[in-house]
Amino acid sequence: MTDAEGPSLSTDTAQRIVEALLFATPVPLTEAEILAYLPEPLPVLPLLRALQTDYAGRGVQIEEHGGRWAVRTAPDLGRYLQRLQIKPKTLSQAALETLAIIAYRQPVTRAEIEQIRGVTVSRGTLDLLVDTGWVRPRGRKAVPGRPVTWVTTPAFLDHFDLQSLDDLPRLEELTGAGLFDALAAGSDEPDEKD
Amino acid sequence: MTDAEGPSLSTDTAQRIVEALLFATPVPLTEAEILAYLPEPLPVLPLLRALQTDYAGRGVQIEEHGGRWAVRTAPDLGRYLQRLQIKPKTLSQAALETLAIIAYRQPVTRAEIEQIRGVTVSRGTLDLLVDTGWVRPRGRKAVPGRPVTWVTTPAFLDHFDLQSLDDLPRLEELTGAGLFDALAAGSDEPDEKD
Amino acid sequence: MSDSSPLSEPLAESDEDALIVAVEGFSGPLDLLLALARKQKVDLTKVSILTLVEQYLAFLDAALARRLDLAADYLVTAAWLAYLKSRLLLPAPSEPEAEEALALAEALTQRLQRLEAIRGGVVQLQARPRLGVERLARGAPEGLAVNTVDGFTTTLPELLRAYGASLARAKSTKLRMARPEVVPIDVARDGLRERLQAQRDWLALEDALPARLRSANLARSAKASGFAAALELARMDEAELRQEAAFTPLYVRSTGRRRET
Repeated sequence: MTDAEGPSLSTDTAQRIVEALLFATPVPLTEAEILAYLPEPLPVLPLLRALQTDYAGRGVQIEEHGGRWAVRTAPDLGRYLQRLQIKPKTLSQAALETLAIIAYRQPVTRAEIEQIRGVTVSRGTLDLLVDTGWVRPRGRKAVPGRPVTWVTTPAFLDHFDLQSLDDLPRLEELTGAGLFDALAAGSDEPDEKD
Repeated sequence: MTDAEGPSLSTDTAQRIVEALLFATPVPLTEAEILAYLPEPLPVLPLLRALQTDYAGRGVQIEEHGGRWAVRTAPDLGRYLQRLQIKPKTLSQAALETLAIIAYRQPVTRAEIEQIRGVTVSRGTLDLLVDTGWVRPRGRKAVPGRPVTWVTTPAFLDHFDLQSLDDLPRLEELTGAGLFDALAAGSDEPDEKD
Repeated sequence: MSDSSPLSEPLAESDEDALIVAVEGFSGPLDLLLALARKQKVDLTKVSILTLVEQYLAFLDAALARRLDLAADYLVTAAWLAYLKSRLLLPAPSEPEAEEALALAEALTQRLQRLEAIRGGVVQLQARPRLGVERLARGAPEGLAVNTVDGFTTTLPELLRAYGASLARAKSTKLRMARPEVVPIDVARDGLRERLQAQRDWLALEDALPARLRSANLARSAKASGFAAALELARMDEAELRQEAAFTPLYVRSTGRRRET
């Protein structure tokens, strides 16, 4: 190029140029294309091979595909180049209540949940609970219409650090804990329950 | 991450991950950002410093600009890579002077820039500099009118290969006379434009 | 002007602001003054302000003669410089005024130095190994992905509280609204008859009902039913009603007659 450099390009400089070139190129380059960047003709392949050896085992490597050369991150590191970001989300009151009813009354149909909550349970609420991985449908109830019944999953127990469903505090245990202030004493389990 | 890997990440693997991250990222990364990609917390700075040493004298190098890290081709190779160069958007003298004033005097208000240049700074000039990503508004000055002040960004440091603002080329004319301090007080140009 | 006039070597600048009328490529009076000062080929601190002022004024005269459209800035500066020149030339009437003139000249020199310094900074910055020119970034970065996943969180107490809330609501839905107590008209009529028989004189309607019908929660209903009952008894000629004026108490008295219903 324009430079009034000594008559001969050192192999070291040539190698550095090729390294920088492979790094900066937006598309993989052929040997001929690489040669065109060198200020004087030099065998390109040995330079590429030497670089390839240099980078072996590093976080990036020199790759050749169909006669074109490029720098690429090492394939085994691919999983580290994506960061998992957990966006904490809280459940709505409706979802929490539905989850609680499923936990205590399982297996339970949607109609039964609605009867307890006194309001309609939207399809979306159940879908959301399925998304959390804490709730799943299981079988159908042998009543007219054969409605789907809902149960909790092992992930539910896991999240709440419960060994089994029996570990869920019973209502009698809760009334004293201030959690059930709204509940008058006695008759906590109303109606249905087949 | 979810990986069932051994209890501890080897330094070698950590180094490879950091290397791959720096090659794969389209924008310079802070240490905290790099840390977020590591499967377990490790001191990042020593890894970066080690990489920097590894790459010293090669065709690409590890650079730090304003606390952000990136891989860049070695500056002396620029002349060989001309065909890959991005034609820089040529800034007008007005824009360059404004940029220099912001760089040397930050945080600086538009009125202060105008005082130094002796002409109105058009809205367009600042917009253009913001477009380059080198300049951004930061807060307001506690003077009447509460004008916005302008500062340079890490991208500015990266563009001009400065590690920090302390690396700005020294201006002999400025160092001796305490010129800027002296004139900041002497409100010779009270003309506030819009 | 001489052939070394700054007019012959315009400084390239095109400020985007349309309000600034570029004078032969100068971005403003200070820019022009700096170019003129450089003509003196001395250190800016040693620039002859008088010479500079002369040159500036001569430049403007030439520009005006050529009918260049001068921005107001140039003329304002010209006026200021003419004033400065007069202060520098004429013997100052007092010491402070002489000092003021020198201070003004000094300030001008410093402004020129400052602009020159910044321009030096521009040159030095441009000489740095710039990104995208001397230093290149990765041409095809793989990119880093951020995979956002929704992680739902809740706690056992929250779950239990929700259960409690839903059960509590289930209970409350079974509440029955109590039917409001009223005094039926026939009860009021019988009560009224009873009182009027016992007491043959005028009675305020409020007092004419039996005490048991005058309890607080029945008062409104008793008043309404009592009034209706009194009207009914009057219609049947069993009682007569009297009122002094509108909104005053209503009095009721038995006529002594009794009609069997």
